[in-house]
Amino acid sequence: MSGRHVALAAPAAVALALAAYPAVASGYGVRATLQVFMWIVLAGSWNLISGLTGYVSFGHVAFFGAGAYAGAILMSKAGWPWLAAALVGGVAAVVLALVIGYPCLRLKGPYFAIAMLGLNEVLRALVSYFEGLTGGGNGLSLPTLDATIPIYYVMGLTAVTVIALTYLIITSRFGLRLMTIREDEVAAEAMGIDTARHKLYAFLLSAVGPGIAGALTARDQGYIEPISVFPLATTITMIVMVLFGGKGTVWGPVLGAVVLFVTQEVVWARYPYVHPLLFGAIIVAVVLLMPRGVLGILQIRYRLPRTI
Amino acid sequence: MSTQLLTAYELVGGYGAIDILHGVSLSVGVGEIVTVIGPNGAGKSTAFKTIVGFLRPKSGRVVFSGEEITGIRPDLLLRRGLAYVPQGRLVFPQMTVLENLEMGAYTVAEPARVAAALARVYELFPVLFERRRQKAGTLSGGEQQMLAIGRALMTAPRLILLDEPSLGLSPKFVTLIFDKLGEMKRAGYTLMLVEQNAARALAIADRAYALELGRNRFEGPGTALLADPEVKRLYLGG
Amino acid sequence: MASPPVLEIERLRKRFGGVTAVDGVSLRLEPARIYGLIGPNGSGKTTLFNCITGVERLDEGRVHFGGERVHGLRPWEIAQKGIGRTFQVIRVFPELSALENLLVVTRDRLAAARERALRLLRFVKLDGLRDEYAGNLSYGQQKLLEFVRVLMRDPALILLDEPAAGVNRTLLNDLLEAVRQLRDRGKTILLVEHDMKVVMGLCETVFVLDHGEKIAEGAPGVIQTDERVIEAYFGR
Amino acid sequence: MTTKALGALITAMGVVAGGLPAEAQGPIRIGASLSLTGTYAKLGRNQHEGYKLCVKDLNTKGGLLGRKVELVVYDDQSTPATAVRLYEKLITEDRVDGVMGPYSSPVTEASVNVTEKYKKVMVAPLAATTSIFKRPPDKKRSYVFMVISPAEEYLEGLIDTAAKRGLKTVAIVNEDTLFSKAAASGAVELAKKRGMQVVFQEAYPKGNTDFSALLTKVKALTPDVLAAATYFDDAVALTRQMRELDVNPKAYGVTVGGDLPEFYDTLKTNAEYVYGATQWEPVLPYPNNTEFFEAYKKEFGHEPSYHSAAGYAGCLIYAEAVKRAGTLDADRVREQLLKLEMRTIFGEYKVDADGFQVAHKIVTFQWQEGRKVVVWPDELALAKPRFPTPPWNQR
Amino acid sequence: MLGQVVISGILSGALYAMVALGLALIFGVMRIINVAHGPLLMLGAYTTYFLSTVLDVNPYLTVPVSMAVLFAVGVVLERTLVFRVVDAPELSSLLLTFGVSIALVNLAQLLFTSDLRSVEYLTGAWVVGPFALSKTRVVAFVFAGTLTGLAFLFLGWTKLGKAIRATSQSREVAMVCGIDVQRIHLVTFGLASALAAAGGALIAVIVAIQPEMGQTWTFKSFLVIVLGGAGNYPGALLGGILLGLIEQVASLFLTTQLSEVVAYVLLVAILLVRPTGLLGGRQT
Repeated sequence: MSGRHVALAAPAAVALALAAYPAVASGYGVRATLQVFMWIVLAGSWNLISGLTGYVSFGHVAFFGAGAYAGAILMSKAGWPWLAAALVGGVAAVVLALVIGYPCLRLKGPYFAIAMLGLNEVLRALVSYFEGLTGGGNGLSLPTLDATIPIYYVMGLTAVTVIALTYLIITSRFGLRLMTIREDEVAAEAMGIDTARHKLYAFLLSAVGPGIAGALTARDQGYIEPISVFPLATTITMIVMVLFGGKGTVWGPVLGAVVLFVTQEVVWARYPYVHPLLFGAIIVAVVLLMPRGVLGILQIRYRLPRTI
Repeated sequence: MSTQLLTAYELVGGYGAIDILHGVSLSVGVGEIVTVIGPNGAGKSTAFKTIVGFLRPKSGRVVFSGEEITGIRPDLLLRRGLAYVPQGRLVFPQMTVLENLEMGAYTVAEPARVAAALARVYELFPVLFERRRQKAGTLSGGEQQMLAIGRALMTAPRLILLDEPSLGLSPKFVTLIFDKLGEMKRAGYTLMLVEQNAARALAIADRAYALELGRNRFEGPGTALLADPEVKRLYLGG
Repeated sequence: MASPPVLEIERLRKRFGGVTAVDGVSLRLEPARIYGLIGPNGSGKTTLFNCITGVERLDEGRVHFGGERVHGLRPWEIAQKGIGRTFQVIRVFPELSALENLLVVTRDRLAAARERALRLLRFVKLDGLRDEYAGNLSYGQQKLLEFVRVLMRDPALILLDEPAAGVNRTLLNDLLEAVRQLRDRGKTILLVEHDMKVVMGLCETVFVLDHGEKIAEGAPGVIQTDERVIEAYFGR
Repeated sequence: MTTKALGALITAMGVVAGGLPAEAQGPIRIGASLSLTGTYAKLGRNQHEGYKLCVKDLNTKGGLLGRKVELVVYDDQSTPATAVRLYEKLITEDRVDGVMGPYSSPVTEASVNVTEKYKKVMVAPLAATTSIFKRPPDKKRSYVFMVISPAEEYLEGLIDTAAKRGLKTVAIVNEDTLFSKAAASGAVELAKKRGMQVVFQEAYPKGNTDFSALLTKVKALTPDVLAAATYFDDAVALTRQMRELDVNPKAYGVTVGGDLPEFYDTLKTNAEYVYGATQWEPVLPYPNNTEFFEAYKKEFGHEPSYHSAAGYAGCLIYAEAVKRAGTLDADRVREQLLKLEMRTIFGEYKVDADGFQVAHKIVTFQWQEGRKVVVWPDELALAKPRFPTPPWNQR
Repeated sequence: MLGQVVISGILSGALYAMVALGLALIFGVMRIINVAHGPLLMLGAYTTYFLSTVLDVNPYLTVPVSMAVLFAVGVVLERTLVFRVVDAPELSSLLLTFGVSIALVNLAQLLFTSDLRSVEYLTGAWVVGPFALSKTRVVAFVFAGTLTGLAFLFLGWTKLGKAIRATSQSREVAMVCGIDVQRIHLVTFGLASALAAAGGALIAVIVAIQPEMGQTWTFKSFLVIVLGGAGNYPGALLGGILLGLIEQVASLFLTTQLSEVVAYVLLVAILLVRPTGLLGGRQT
């Protein structure tokens, strides 16, 4: 079973290298890698709901923003340590998912997508409005950047957890049941699968990661405002990452996050005036040329297991 | 049979990878009513959809008035004079009866020809004239079926393929529809229909085909098939 | 005394817009028997299936399963109570493997479920294709897969919508034999089927629907000669 | 003796060490992240041009510390998160010799965390929010320096002008962002101090262009003064819709945006009588101001805004501090910046111990016959305000 | 005050209705939510801006030109990209049109810069009793009403218009009627883009324009068609007026910040009670 050894050894080696990286890296290196971790968390989480059940969440950044604000409020107003606040950020996102998941997951197709898009806009408006708590448009300032490296590890751990969770789900019957919703929701119900509950579970799981990542990012950037934590572009970016890598796979979101982030970072530096144009072109190209994503295509062509 | 208007040779095909037709041949001559019968799953509707270009056959050919038309799109076939009335009383429910009929004449450019066609259809189906301003979705099943047929007549086609015109209609309307098909024949239309109500369909047919499991099984004058107990056995076995 | 019915439908009615698809149908299914449900196209057979399994909400009437009211429940609740079904148009999960298609529908322990699934796949000779995506199987194979998927849950009542369509003869015979075995093990089967040879050879009681109404009920031989049935099929 | 000799030797080595690498290092590289795309793109690009002109001027005069100056600029898309990463990149990857501030208060608020962490001096020419500089004792910032007057003062001229003419009631509206909120709260304080009554205050979301309902409420209260803490788009939309809904305060002023030439280009005569606040005007009697104006126009083909001027001046202020410190060392430059008093094309520069601007004067102008005429404060005023603003139907 | 905001609501509602009708047409006929609808509106606005300022044409005369130009742009977009995602899962069409949308906005920024532009024409208001009627908004209302009316006349009385409605009701029957469905898709996309362009042209005269102005219009248009019932074209009229009123009234009684929240909550509530919108429509 050397294949399995490689499959375990390679990620372990990468993980070790990443764990040792802050010792040698520049501040930017750490921060950029931290961003990659964040994107893995976001893309991986979107994959859990949309990649597996086919319910397209077009406003997933709402959970990121909710976590960011929940965490930031605890840190700045109640003086909580950031780690605890980040965990509560995850919890807050789950609570939000519970509240809106129940009505919204009954909507189908584009209606669900747009309802989620609207949710994001609404959260931004609400956060701006309740300024006593959130600082409104003033935003919230948090302690300065003294914890980038610990946050690097926690974000990395969150990313690993999301990947591991995806692996566990995809290899479990719970994951298969989620996929039946994507494949044929009517048949799934007729086979005795409680699709409403499964969708909700997937939705809740997909909210945790972004919630934690939001709170960690808030802490690490030291300042958040409504506009900067609820951008539609972030949702689109995570979707494109998953699509590029291969939706419904374990490593697709990781691949997408790494490739797209690096591409963006490089393009950003070189062509500041046209990068949105390029991003638009990338989206169109991914949709038209490789809707299954890199790993999806390889999976079909070489009959690879779903756990790639 | 050189006067054939349409001939389908040995059609093989179906939906995607699944073959329903395993070699079906049909033909219809000018002025005829030809009926295709057979139990469910015999491939009657599939044969029609293949002829009018909704499905592409894996093998076999379709010739319409001397020209090969295999695999040509339905809207282009209509321009050549081949009309098709799909199964299930399909109309545009939110449009009025008149608008539905006008859509039937979509390929006809000259207003005079449209007006003439409209007059013919109203003459054949007076109820459509009465209800011309009504939304098609509010018609009864039988009226919707008449509308679907009337719509196909709007181009003055040389051949009309009707898929299960009596499907799901109450007995009163079944009688009415078959009466109308008879009238259409007398008015000079060439018809080919798939029917489940074999007795009625065979009674008005000049010639008939019985299919079973995607193959031709019986063929002959309508009345001959009607009298043949073997044909009946196709349906209920035993 | 007759044993209590497995399924009892009373005056079930279902309308779509102005069309009454099922019009006051009552059926009573006894345990361990094979029933056929036949009728011309559009006579309401599939709608009746959908009403029993909760896919469609019925407008009037009631459905009791094992003495318990099931109408108004969600489809998955009805399925969990022990009614399994197949679909007229195949509805396997195309991007799940054959084995996964079976595993996914049960909550038994994984080892037990796996063993059962493999046994069922062997039974329909699909064990060699267990890791193939269901969508890549042939039509007949998908049909068989859908059939054994129903069996995974071990339901007391099995509704089969055109099980024979598109299945080759040898497999069909196996399939029919399997249905008989299920009956012998106490299962009740209700099948919609157009292949009359299958219906007549397999079913003990046949219900005939026409225009949403039940027009006949009885043993196959009787049904075959029933004037109303012949008329419904062949016309008048 | 020996100690003295040793000291001299060390000093000499220091000079050599300080001098030699300088020549080997090539140009001084100054990094900045700017909003070249996104919501602040227009203003960020003006600031960028200010930086560019400053660097050009420095280089024509022989550079800085005898070295050429080079600008390294990235686009943060107007988002704080990206700016944070880009400053980290500038400092740790590109290893720039110094940094300049980004555009806007929110982006500065986020970016300053990075520059503080690496102890880099950042002159932030376009951050006007007090809370960036004035911090609780345990969260002090040491290396960030303010150039423009704080947001709270933007509406002072309008309020003061109105109060002097006996106006009593004020309605205040603001965009719901860091800077505008500060400007609005400053206006509230000033109005109260001057004994005026704030009859209405409401925020609207960023990007809003429909003010019908908001203005309907304002109209119903018939305030004497309408003070709007705006950016550009909303300033234009608000003004147009005031006319459309026939809202007629006796004085109406906006903050940012009202000073751009486009404000008048867009609104034409509807911009007449509108008060605006600006940190800078080409006509103000500051040294070399006219030359700057002309050079800028020649270089970039359009007139500078105060963002251009602030960028230009901020860069000069930083250069001056470096020159006086004789080194790029952050702590020594910081010392110079703290004690520096300078008069640039942009006006006065002087900060308190927090790096908070205390000398620069904001001016209030009024659009009069297509021109911005400075009307406040009196010492810089070029004309009297046209008061009161006539109702729309009498113009 | 209520009277004034009701007037404002109806005035802007007509514009919403017209723009949303375009989105509704595409959704009805092609089953695609065109996220690039707003950016197309933006292009229409720029067309009018340049024609009226550079060539000094009366801005209202440029409306038909903007519509024609954007009709062509829409046709090109459909023929090159959009037709590839008809019948694809919604994720594909949402993302594809989103990609197009980003590209259009950025292209506009490069070509036109992100400067705010506006067409100054017919400013001011007609004051009627206690109410002020913005001249540009009234004209926009009249234009939007007329163009929407023309669109409905086109859909109701011309052969091509009827074919569009027919295709949105049943693609299969449309094909049976000899309607070239591909061509209908093309015309629909062009027409929808033209309606968006008309909206953009009128907005250019009311408020100032900039490349990013379109996004909110996409979302608003979607709200409108869901409120009215997706696939139900007269529903867009009702939905537009309703959205205009909701926004204005919510801004009056709450604040402008919360008007969007109210509209969204209403949207979800309506979808849950009536998944096909207020006037009903086709389900997906």
